[in-house]
Amino acid sequence: MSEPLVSVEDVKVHFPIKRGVVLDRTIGYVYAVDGVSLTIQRGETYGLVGESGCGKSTLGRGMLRLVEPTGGRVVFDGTDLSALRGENLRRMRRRMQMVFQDPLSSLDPRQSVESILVEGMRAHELDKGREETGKQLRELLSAVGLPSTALRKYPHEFSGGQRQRIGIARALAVKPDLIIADEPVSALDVSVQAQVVNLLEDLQEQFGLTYLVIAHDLAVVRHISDRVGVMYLGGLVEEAGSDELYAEPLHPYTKALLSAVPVPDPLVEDRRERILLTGDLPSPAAPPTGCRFHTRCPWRQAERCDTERPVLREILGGHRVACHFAEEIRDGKIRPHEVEPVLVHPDEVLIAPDAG
Amino acid sequence: MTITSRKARIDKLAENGDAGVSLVASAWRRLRRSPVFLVGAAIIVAFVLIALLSPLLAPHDPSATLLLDQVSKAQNKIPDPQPGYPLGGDDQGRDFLSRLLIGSQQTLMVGVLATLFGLAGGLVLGTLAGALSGWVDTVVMRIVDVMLSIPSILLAVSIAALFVHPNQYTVIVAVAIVQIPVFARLLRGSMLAQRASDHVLAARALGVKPGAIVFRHMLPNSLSPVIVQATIVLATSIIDAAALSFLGLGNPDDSVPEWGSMLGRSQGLLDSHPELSFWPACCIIVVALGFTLCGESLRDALDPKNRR
Amino acid sequence: MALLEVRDLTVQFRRRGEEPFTAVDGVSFDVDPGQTIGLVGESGCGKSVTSLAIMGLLPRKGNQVTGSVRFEDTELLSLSQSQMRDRRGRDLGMVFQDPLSSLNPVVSIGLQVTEVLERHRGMARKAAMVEATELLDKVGIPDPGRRLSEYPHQLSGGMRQRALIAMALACRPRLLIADEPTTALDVTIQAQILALLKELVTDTGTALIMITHDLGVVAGLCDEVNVLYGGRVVERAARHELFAEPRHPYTHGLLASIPRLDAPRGEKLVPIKGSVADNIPWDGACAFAPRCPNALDTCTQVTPEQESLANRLLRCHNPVEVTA
Amino acid sequence: MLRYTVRRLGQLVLVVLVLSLLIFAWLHSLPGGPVSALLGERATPESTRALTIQLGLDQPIFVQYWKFLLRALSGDFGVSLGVQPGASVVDVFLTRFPATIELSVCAIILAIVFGIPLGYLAARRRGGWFDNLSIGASLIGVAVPVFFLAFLLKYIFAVKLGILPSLGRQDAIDATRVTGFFVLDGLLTQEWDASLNALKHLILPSIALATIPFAVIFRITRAAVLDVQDEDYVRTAESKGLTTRVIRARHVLRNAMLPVVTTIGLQTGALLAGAVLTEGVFNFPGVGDALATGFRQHDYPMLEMLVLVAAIVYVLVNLLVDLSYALIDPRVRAK
Amino acid sequence: LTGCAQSQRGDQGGGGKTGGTLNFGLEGQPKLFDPFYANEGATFTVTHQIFNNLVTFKPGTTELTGDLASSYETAADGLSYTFHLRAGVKFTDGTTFDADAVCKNFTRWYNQTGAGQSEAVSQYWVDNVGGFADGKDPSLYKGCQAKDTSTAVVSVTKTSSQFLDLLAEAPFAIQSPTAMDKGKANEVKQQGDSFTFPDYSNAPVGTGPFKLAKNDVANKTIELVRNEDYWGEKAKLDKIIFKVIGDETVRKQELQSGGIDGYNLPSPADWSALETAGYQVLKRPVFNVLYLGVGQKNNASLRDLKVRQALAYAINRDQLVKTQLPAGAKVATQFQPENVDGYAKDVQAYNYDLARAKQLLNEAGASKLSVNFYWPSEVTRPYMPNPQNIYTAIANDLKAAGITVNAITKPWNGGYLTDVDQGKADLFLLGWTGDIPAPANWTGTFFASTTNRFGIGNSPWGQQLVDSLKAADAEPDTAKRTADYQDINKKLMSDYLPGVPLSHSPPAIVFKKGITGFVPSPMTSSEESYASVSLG
Ligand SMILES: Nc1ncnc2c1ncn2[C@@H]1O[C@H](COP(=O)(O)OP(=O)(O)OP(=O)(O)O)[C@@H](O)[C@H]1O
Ligand SMILES: Nc1ncnc2c1ncn2[C@@H]1O[C@H](COP(=O)(O)OP(=O)(O)OP(=O)(O)O)[C@@H](O)[C@H]1O
Ligand SMILES: [Mg+2]
Ligand SMILES: [Mg+2]
Ligand code: NI
Repeated sequence: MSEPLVSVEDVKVHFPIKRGVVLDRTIGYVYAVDGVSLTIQRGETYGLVGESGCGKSTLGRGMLRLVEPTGGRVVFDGTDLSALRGENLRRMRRRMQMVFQDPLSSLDPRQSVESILVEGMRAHELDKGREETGKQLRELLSAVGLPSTALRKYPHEFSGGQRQRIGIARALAVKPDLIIADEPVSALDVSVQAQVVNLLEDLQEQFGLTYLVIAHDLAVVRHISDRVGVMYLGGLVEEAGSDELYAEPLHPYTKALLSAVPVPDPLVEDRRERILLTGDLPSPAAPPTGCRFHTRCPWRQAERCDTERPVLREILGGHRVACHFAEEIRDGKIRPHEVEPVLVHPDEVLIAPDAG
Repeated sequence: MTITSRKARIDKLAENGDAGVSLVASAWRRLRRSPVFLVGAAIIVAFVLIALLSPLLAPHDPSATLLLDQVSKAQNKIPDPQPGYPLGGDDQGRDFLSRLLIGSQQTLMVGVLATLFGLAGGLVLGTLAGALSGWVDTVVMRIVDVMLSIPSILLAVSIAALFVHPNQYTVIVAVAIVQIPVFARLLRGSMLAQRASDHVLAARALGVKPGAIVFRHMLPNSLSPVIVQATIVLATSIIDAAALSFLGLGNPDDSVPEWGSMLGRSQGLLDSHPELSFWPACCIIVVALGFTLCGESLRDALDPKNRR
Repeated sequence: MALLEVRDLTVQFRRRGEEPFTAVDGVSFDVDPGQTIGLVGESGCGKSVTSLAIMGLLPRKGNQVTGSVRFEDTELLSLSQSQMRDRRGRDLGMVFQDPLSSLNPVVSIGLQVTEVLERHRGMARKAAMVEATELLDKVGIPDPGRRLSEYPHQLSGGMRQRALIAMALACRPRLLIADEPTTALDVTIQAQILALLKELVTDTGTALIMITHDLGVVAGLCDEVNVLYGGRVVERAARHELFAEPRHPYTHGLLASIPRLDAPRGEKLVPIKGSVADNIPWDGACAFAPRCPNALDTCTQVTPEQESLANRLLRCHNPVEVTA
Repeated sequence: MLRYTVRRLGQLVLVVLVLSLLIFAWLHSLPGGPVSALLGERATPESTRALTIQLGLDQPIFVQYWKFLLRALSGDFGVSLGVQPGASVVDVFLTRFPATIELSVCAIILAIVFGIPLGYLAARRRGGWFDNLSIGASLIGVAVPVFFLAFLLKYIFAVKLGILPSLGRQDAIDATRVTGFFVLDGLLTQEWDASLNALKHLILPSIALATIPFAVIFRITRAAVLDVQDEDYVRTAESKGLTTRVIRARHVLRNAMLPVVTTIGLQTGALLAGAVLTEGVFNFPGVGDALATGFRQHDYPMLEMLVLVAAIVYVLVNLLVDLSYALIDPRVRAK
Repeated sequence: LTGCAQSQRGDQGGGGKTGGTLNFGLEGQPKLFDPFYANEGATFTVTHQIFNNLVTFKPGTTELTGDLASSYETAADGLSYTFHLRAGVKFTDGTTFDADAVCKNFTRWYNQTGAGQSEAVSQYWVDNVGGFADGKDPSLYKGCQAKDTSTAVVSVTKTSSQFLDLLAEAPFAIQSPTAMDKGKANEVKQQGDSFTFPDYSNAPVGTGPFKLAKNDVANKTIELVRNEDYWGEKAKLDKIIFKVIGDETVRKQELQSGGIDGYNLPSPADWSALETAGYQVLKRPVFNVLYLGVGQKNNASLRDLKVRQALAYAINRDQLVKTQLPAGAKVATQFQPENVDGYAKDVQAYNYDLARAKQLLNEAGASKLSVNFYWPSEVTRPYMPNPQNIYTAIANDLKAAGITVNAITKPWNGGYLTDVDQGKADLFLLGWTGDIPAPANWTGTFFASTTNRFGIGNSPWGQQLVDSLKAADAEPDTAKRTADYQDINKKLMSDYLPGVPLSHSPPAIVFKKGITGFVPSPMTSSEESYASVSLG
């Protein structure tokens, strides 16, 4: 352990916004991921949380080069992924897999489970003869807790939890090192959610996998992750071991997020002091200047927060935070205050000030 | 800005179909219970059977002027129904029933070939645009836009008029070309939707080769709106071909009978010999109705809204 | 006397060529003024159908509603369509799950709010506009005057939900039904909306039926919680009792399968086996039996009746023992 | 909005240029053409050759196109060869365009006036006999070739029953021409019977022309109303206890109209094409007839102009629809 | 036809009440109303009501008679013609008609310049008279001299059998010189691929029984009103409204629905139905010919007379005429009808004889003959009411004789005429409606040059035929000329056989019951007057 498997260095993914009279011009960018750096150790589970639209999925995809990062580097097991092209990249893909949120739409409706699973093996020449493959498939299915009769069926014949298992099996089929699970349980009923979470944990043990789990449900993330990164508007605002994060959130946003998660226990709920954020997530096409969070931050301080973008800095061992005043807030030197909500128009794509 | 034109409608169809494929079986189950579909399918099956078997069914050679001696322009006489000729003859003394029966072949051919050509062209262009994107996409779609900016019948008429040697194939080509941009746009729309879909992303993540992704994942899943459109095109191409004949741009040689031209040519005799127009018109209407019914019910069946 | 008395509410869907399907099966509960009642359960257990049945909003064809829904002295189920219209929006308000699709995209927010005022309070357009501005302000929409002339797509998700709530509350209904009002929203926004609802309920004394699948939401908000499974209430208790000692294996299982932020890490979750799709019809069995860890033979032979225990109602042959 | 309009107009210029080149090249590579149109069957090889040289038709095609383009830019599209030989193509177009506009407007009005209410009723009575009947009728309406229907209508109402005129735009009555729109002219000059007469002449052709747009509008309306009826916001409106009238008008119909408006635009554009099939049957002197005749007689200058104009009109109509769409749909308006 | 012929204009037609409007279905939109620049029937139908010629044909016949010239004579050498003009005639613009006016018309024709010289513009002049004053091409016309106000002498450069007849043709109608000057009648311009005409062409001034009142292009109607100052018997109708209806079926339906009172060229298929329904179908005497042209340019086998004869024997013309052609149609024995000078009675006949045809083919070593067969789509001509049906019938006959037939069909103006003119066709369907009863207008036109459609230059007799036609045309002695033409016709059928004459079909015109006074002319509508027509 503690040998990095992946390291992400200042990755940026900007989606161009195009518009034009006859030919399209780029008039601005959606700053979906805007300078994220993190490392994932071999064998650990790294959790990524944040509100909808903050760029979690895009980061995950950028890491696998499923979207082309605009900047930065992703180093996987010593190889710089951004330098890979064509066949080399394709071969590399075997080692890093993805599990998706929507279990149905991520499975090709026209393919049987068998061909879904075999496809990846074939792409990487892992299918060695009929029998061998058959055996592998059965092992795979039993690993994810599906009967071997499932092979001949089609995705729509399964329940949501079972579909998610198929998705996981597909990722496992190529014997990857890293699995990026993008909201693997969000679409599932609570009871089934637990089954899948347990399955992921079991598989990690069994195959020695490394996970990047993306979710917006803090409780789930905290439950399965060793380390958690909190994203806000394209950037990582805090990163810490899962227990530390809960015990002592340093970033105002994390604090608010944690306090907003309802807990199924009236005793806790009644006693709880909430930090209610006002307003909505700003548009990633026109992110606020300075600290991205300053428009909603109850601890915001004049000038600095509005103008200077805080970098992620290590405060305690392994606890990194991107806030100018993290220590002051922790120590109670700065008190929270009222925040006037800023209106956010969701569909309006504004031209970012720095886009020219 | 939503572009709410024919293009947009095509795109919309593409979206709908995207989600519709997954339950082909259940769509089929719904189809089988739909009376609309059954009527349509029955018509089509009957029509295809007639077309295939017509050489056996037709009592006479459709181009032989067997009853020519009963024809007289001067007295406006055409052969009446008589033993062996249940529907009588046409204005050249050819057996009308045989012409109607054999005419189904040509009509089927027009419908099927025009649709196939249109489909093939659309598939090629749409796949190119949808799979390659970038400048290929831009170029292809600009061409498609130009074609779509002329009303379809007009385009068909223009194309048909441009052939030096009009014959049955030029009609097919004219009707088919008009369909190409429709199919292309439709397919590109679905392909783009597929490209963005999670299962294609998953395949890419698995390292499946790009060709395999296009042909195994994107294309098959993009086809259902195209198939619906194809059924409807079958109907419209038959009607369009008839319209071309009517405008005098069809196959001028009627030794090979075809309903559209039979109808077009007999309009002048409508009051003295209405049956000469009536039968081909009926045939066209019924067959077009058959395809339309099938297409409509197929569209309904594949509509994700109707899925439970 | 209760504000709303639901007795034996049963909703059956009938489709041509298909078996009739009972989505809600003899649900009974009371709501008192100012009280907040929770209906929880997994997807498909009949929460929405129950609420729609109370509001008289089920599709006109293809279903059969029996039982009784008394609102004060009126039997809602026997009201005519037009009588029901007079009630809805005035006495009964409702908030739906998806704020975007629940707002008419081509009608301005202002008109969508004022139309209720015009309808039920007979206000003129001008006066209604003034009132609407206040309403929007009350639900926490900044710069409400300007919002009135805007359209739903111009608002963010949270703002839309606030607008919906404003509409539901426009005529100060005595009962508000909120059907998963926060499911489509982010946690931070969810917290805002829940706080808003709580505040409104306490301020106006409106009774609230809160429908959700999130036990956490219920834990902080409801006075009494009904747990639904397969269209029936399987357990009902005041929230402290329910969370402290869940008796029904289903409730128990739900609680055990949710990862908790405040629980120590490293503990495995205990999922309920199978999924909702595995439930069986209630007649002659317990619908939960196939998934139940406590299942006995009787569970598949006898329909469990609703029992009234000291502090709760329970529908189970073999409830979970109270620990400690 | 403006930006969008400019963009579409820019595209239109492109379309028209490409189209003009295509049409020109294609038409001019065909045999026959002006020479045989002008000389007719009396032509001799010698006279043909002479005329070809005189008209400059022996020059390379791009030279001819360039000349055509220059002339076209100055508004001169040449002289008709077959439709109305000897008359300037632009003049022919200008006398005939009002006819087609009148006809199309009538047809689309018919289609709308019947299509939308019937579609709405059918949706409300979904599955009932009225619904099934009208769906059946609309399906058949689409399957009947337009020209055949036109023929049938004329045969029944004009020839057999004699209650409506069978052809033309107006009887040869004394009518003052102001705008070229006969119905309008009658109103402007207060020659009521001229208007009435012109209207009567419009009835049959516009019914024939209206069938397909009617069927389409009907079905789209029906589908849209059905869709919208199940939308969440209609349920919201219900939950607010609004009156049925308000719900139908404000929440159901207004939303259902969005796709219908698009359809109306598309169909109006397509009417031009439909006119090619009906005008001939009714000897209606519009551009559709000119097109059909032009094709039959290879009246190249006429065709070049008409096809271009058709494309332009079609694109403009669609643009107009998009803009009107934006008027109804705030989501579009915003951008 | 030499010597003096007294005109008896306006004494036929008998009774019939005066007044009223005739609605008439015209088959095409007149291009313009200046007949000199026109070349098709629809225009002439109208202009013939507005203008008079110096001479004309007696109604219903091919016999020449005076019109604006009350009498005329031809000089003995055939090189000049003297016209004695009617006195007291005025153009409708008030200009007096006199010899000067006549000569001004001739001068105008002869002095065309620029675009006016194009064959596409002054087709009748170029085809029949030849060149213009600038002398680039030889011209038949030499000059016109106004001897006194009522005598005009027109001289020609060589004798011509058809010159007088020509002057009776619609294009050579006498128009008002003042009006032509005022309207700049000669300013024809080339514009793009075609020609435009001056304003005068829409405001013609003649001496005829009617005047042009309105040409409503937008409504496709043309209105003529009676010329109240007409020099002869005044027209009975107040007004004629020509409705332009291109489609034959549409014309018929308009008649049936009462929108028009009559129309030109009803489809032969409708004749009997129309008659049964109570309409008058007036058949014109035959004045056309339909033939199967044989092109010798491409296909060497067709240069063999035996092969061409085999074709003639193989075609069952009797059946063709009986089944496909209108009532009154006749099998053609030669390239001209009976009522044209030079008709030969005893030409070689080719009665249907399949065996003979096969035998001839064998003898010629062409038993595997394969030909391309052109037929025009989308057109009907008076001599060819339905090209497709006629093609089908003939092709079936030829196939029966063992000939391989490859059908090629093209639109009339979209390649058919061009291809046929260029000699690409082995077999083609074509015909002719005569302008005048002079044989030079018939065989003289068909075979005027060796490079024509038939490609007769490929046979040794080609030049011979051309020369003999020229000689016959230039023969001043009428009897000798007739004999010459008869001889040519015989040779054409026995020795040359450049094509197979198929049929003569009478075109018809239809009127509502009760309309009287219309006299159909063999030369069809361009020689028919509506002055005597009455609504009954
Ligand atoms: N292909 C794309 N083109 C343009 N913008 C995109 C694209 N994909 C994502 N975005 C934008 O980038 C931002 C981040 O998106 P992303 O999907 O990564 O968010 P997320 O954190 O995964 O949200 P969620 O929880 O809803 O899945 C969003 O504003 C989104 O609209
Ligand atoms: N209109 C209807 N026709 C037929 N069945 C219906 C209809 N509406 C709901 N149902 C069925 O009734 C059952 C209960 O549905 P309901 O919408 O009440 O579930 P829910 O508890 O609200 O679930 P969710 O959490 O997914 O909203 C489901 O199985 C559903 O399929
Ligand atoms: Mg995401
Ligand atoms: Mg629900
Ligand atoms: Ni816009």
